[in-house]
Amino acid sequence: MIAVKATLVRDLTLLLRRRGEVLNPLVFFALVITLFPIAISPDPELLAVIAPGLLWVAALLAALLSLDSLFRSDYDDGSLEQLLLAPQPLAALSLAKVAVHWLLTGLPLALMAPVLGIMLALPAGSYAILALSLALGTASLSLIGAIGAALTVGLARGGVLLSLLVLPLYIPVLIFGAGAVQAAILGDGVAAHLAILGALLAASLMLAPWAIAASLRISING
Amino acid sequence: MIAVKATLVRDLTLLLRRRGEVLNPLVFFALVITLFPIAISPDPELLAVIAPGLLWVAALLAALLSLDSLFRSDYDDGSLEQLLLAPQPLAALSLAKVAVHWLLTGLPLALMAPVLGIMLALPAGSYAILALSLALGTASLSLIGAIGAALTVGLARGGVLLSLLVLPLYIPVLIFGAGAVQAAILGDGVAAHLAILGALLAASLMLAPWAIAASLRISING
Amino acid sequence: MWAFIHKLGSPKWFYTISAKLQPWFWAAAVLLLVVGSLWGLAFAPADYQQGNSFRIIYVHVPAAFLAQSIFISMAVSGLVFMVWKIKVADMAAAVMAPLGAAMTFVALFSGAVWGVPTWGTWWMWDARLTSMLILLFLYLGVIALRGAFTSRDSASRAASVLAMVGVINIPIIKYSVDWWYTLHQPASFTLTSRPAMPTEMWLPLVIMVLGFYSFFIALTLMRTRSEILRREANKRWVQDLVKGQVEETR
Amino acid sequence: MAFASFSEFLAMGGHAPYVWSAWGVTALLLLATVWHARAEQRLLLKGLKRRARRENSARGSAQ
Amino acid sequence: MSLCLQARQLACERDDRWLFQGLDLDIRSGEIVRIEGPNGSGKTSLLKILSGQLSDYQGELFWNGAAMNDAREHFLANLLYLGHAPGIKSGLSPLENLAWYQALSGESNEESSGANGHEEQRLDALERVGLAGFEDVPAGQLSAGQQRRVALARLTLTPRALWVLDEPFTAIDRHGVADLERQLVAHAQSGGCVLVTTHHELTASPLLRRIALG
Amino acid sequence: MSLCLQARQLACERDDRWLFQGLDLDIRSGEIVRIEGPNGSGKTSLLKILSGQLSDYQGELFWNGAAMNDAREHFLANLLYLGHAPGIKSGLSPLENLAWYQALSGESNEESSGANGHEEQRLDALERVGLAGFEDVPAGQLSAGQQRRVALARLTLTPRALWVLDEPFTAIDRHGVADLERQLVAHAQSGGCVLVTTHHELTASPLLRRIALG
Ligand code: HEM
Ligand SMILES: Nc1ncnc2c1ncn2[C@@H]1O[C@H](COP(=O)(O)OP(=O)(O)OP(=O)(O)O)[C@@H](O)[C@H]1O
Ligand SMILES: Nc1ncnc2c1ncn2[C@@H]1O[C@H](COP(=O)(O)OP(=O)(O)OP(=O)(O)O)[C@@H](O)[C@H]1O
Ligand SMILES: [Mg+2]
Ligand SMILES: [Mg+2]
Repeated sequence: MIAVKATLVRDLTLLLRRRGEVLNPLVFFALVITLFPIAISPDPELLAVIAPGLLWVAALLAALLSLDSLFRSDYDDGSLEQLLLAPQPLAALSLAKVAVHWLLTGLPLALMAPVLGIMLALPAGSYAILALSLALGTASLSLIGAIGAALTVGLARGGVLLSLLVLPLYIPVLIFGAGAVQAAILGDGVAAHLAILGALLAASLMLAPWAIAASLRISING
Repeated sequence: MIAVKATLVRDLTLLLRRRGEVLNPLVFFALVITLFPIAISPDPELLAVIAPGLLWVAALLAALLSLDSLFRSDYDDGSLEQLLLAPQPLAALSLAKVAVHWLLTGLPLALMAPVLGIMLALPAGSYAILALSLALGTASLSLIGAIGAALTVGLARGGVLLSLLVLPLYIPVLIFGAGAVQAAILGDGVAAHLAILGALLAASLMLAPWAIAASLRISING
Repeated sequence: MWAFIHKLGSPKWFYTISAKLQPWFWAAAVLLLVVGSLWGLAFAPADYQQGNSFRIIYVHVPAAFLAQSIFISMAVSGLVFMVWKIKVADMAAAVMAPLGAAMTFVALFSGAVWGVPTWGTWWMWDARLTSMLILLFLYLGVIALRGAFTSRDSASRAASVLAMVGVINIPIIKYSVDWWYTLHQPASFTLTSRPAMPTEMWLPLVIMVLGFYSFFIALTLMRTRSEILRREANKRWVQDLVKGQVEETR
Repeated sequence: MAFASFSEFLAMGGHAPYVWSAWGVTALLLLATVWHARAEQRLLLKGLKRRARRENSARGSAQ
Repeated sequence: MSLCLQARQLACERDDRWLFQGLDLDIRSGEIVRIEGPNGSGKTSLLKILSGQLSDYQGELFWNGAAMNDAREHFLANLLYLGHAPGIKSGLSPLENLAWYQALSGESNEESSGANGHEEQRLDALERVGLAGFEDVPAGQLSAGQQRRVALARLTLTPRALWVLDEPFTAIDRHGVADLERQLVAHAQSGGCVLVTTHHELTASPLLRRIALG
Repeated sequence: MSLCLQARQLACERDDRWLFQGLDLDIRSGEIVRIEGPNGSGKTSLLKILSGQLSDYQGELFWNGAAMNDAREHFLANLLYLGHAPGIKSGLSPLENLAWYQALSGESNEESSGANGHEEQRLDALERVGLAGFEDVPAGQLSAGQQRRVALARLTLTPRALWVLDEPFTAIDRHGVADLERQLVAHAQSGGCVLVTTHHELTASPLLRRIALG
């Protein structure tokens, strides 16, 4: 347990030390959202229709891109070797790393999304659901994405390969996440969507740590 | 000149040796494009309206993400130091590296875009312009992006910072690129758009190599 | 000539001369801002169309002007630093960036608030708003890049390069966004097509703009002085200066 | 004077929330930058003085 | 407590070339075992196999008489491995780096008067490797040798019986090398065991045993 | 051709600590200059300043009497620098790595009977550093010492007068070290000059001069 806590603290310190870097996924999120009206059309009526999808895709990409660095620096400087040789269960240690990732990426993304919703003329009344669905969803995304990050950490150009591995797995989360927001706009019940998002999170919490641990072992071996 | 050619050949060999990695940006492009119908709506009429924008944004992101590795491995293994100490002009050598990047990323993206256009119900008649505008545009993107890649190569979590630096600079290219496709759909003249894309490319060709060289020197220093 | 430029760039010289200039700019800033605010808020007549919401102009426009000017000053300082290796220029650039970002934010925020009574929406993808938003991102990029380096020298030079690259791009971005906007949108509301302002409305605006610029100069002088102390803490002249102050207080 | 009374001034002809929030945020940010600059300066000088005093006393005790 | 790492009929093939074949090893408490051989003879590969990082080998491993697969947990709790890469985060200070390793090794806080005692230990360990004064500098700003010294500080920080060290003398200066050699001998004398590769000449010691590869 | 690298009143400050101050250096043809000092004394920093990679210093540099800024091109054309990192691409074979360095050094093809002659040279250079048989293995699969040997092959491949070597003996085995030492002496004797840092003891030679830092 101490080792898990220490890993949590260490990763938090590392990330908070460079406060700018915590902001990066947020800024990326905002930037991508800015690109769409410029590339598509500034017409608010059109934007309102596509806003839930755009927001979810952009948040998903922001979370995805920040994943690449999750294990990379540990791998490069040899800390990962040491993590594997620690007498603690690797699954718990990697869960700590994923938790830090979500706290500093997923959660802020969820909190920031409503502001960007305003800019995309998202209809009123769906803002709370947008934030909630993102908070739940990004937790699953972090867990699932960490498996991909662990598998690609030993490879030179991991970044794009990671997206390739992970994006297909993200699709269920995306469907129910964006679906929840659209349901909120249409006034339908959102409970079902949120329940499924919760179930997805529970399932990934149970399974992902083991997959991450196994993937890390594979990466170190090669 | 020999050194420039050799750098071209070396980088091409390195990338082609891992043929999988050349495909990565393409697969990323395709995956992001499939996310949109899932997140927004499968309605072809709606998709047709937003297709040019979505295609351009997705291609831009794919090009952007592959940039991060442009100088990174050279930095890590010390080759970059050696590149700087070569008696050749650094601007020319870095131009060779950027050219390889475009050949293996921008050009394939441009060639592949029409296929994805079909999936998004892009109206007929704009396919050639889509490919042409992407081919011209991604060349500018590679050049501008390389400045950001050079500035962030020495930094631990360069990936997302790179996006932050580079995306605002990409906006003119995006406007005229997506604009060209939209003009083609509406049957307006596309010559003006393409001419401006060409002008942007010419300007970046003139200025970017020097900025890249200066940035590389800075990164090696710190 | 060279000697003069380098003397100008010497931190010590700058530290002494700025001590003399600083109070004047602070005084001007306070005077202009107070007069301009009172005039603009209480005495200028209400707009015949927008009523009193129009009074937002007195913070909105100065902030928007300043946001753009600061980026240009930052790039010029960067150029001076890169070409003549004048460190004071870089220190000034470093302290300008956060203020510039703040001003950009003020322009965005006041504009967004103003949009509610006039346009009925917080935000729309108007050309000027869009380019202002991009300017904010450019500022954030420069600040983040400077913070990402551990070596101060590299951080300074990287930020200078980025500021210069950015400043070349600002007109290009503005031009293309303008062009894009006219392409897309019927000009339902534009910022520029308002009737010419009467003098009673226009004069306080000029005063506010001047006040904002004085504030910018005063604050930059002050923070550059702090930055000088921070970076030159080990230099002889700083230690002598501090010792002098310590002895005085005894 | 464009307003008849102070309460009218505060009401801003019904636009109070907009005018005052815009002005308020601006004033707040300007004041915050000044406050930050002053705090920064004071902290720096304090540190430098402490150091100078320590060096003084170190030299004093060495003699 | 006597420890014993055994290998039987160990063989490793890389690219159709046998690095070693039929290797029998017995490494016991109180020994310093040095693996020798020219560049590319398979020293690093052997250490990785013995420490359980490389599973691409033939033959069997035993820890205290039990097959390695069954005894892995006990084995890891006794192992300290330092590889070619120092395992030091360049964004963290030496003190923070060591704090993580200390926690990773699973030391409970009760053992030595709470968290404060731990901090003392870390400061001591850093002082012993000559890094007093550099405790709070980001490790990325240290010189090559200083970074390796941070890694070496782990030797005194977390008490482990089996040290597996791959070229520990890299980038270390003359004084540092002498100190480290003394430390290895002391560890072996106090019942630990050391498995080391190096191209440096080690001063002869009755505890030293050589195994030549290639 | 006599070469001369001079430094006058060189000083370098890192984090408010002076690594060296008022350093005067004269490095001439026919000399092996060894920079000595404990870990963190500034050897690497000095080499980086002298080779023009670090611009964060005070003092002046001269190359053959001319200020370094004016003579940079001629200086670079005569310089071979090997740093802590070997500069070898792990995805390319040793042969391909050397081909790039050869082209980077700006050798024109006419000089030696076309591209074929170049290939011969590369094979020779690899053989001389003991890598015959590993020419086409991806460098990432070589051992630590073998990777450094690929970098060392550049010494014989591209004829440069001034060698600046930062810990060239890292990870090299005993034979390799002796070979390399002989090579350094031969280079100095034939009119080149060598600037080297190492914690290895170099065999005494009349050409060797020491400069102590820290
Ligand atoms: C987020 C929203 C807004 C942003 C980012 C914004 C941005 C700007 C900028 C950058 C300028 C300076 C232009 C220059 O340099 O010439 C400006 C000027 C101005 N803005 Fe806004 N604006 C916003 C909303 C509004 C609104 C809602 C109104 C009122 C209807 C308004 C009225 C004006 C006026 C009257 C000027 C001065 C006219 C001129 O100099 O051309 N703005 N704005
Ligand atoms: N990028 C940097 N930023 C700040 N300080 C640095 C940086 N690089 C090195 N230093 C500091 O400069 C000092 C000298 O480092 P340098 O690498 O020159 O030492 P060295 O003599 O080569 O040591 P070694 O024998 O360990 O290689 C170190 O104390 C280190 O802390
Ligand atoms: N990942 C790998 N894949 C394939 N072959 C490898 C790999 N790693 C090492 N080898 C091969 O195994 C051989 C032994 O490598 P190893 O690193 O064990 O040598 P070493 O004895 O440690 O050498 P050094 O003294 O240079 O460190 C080398 O010839 C190398 O080519
Ligand atoms: Mg080895
Ligand atoms: Mg060194």
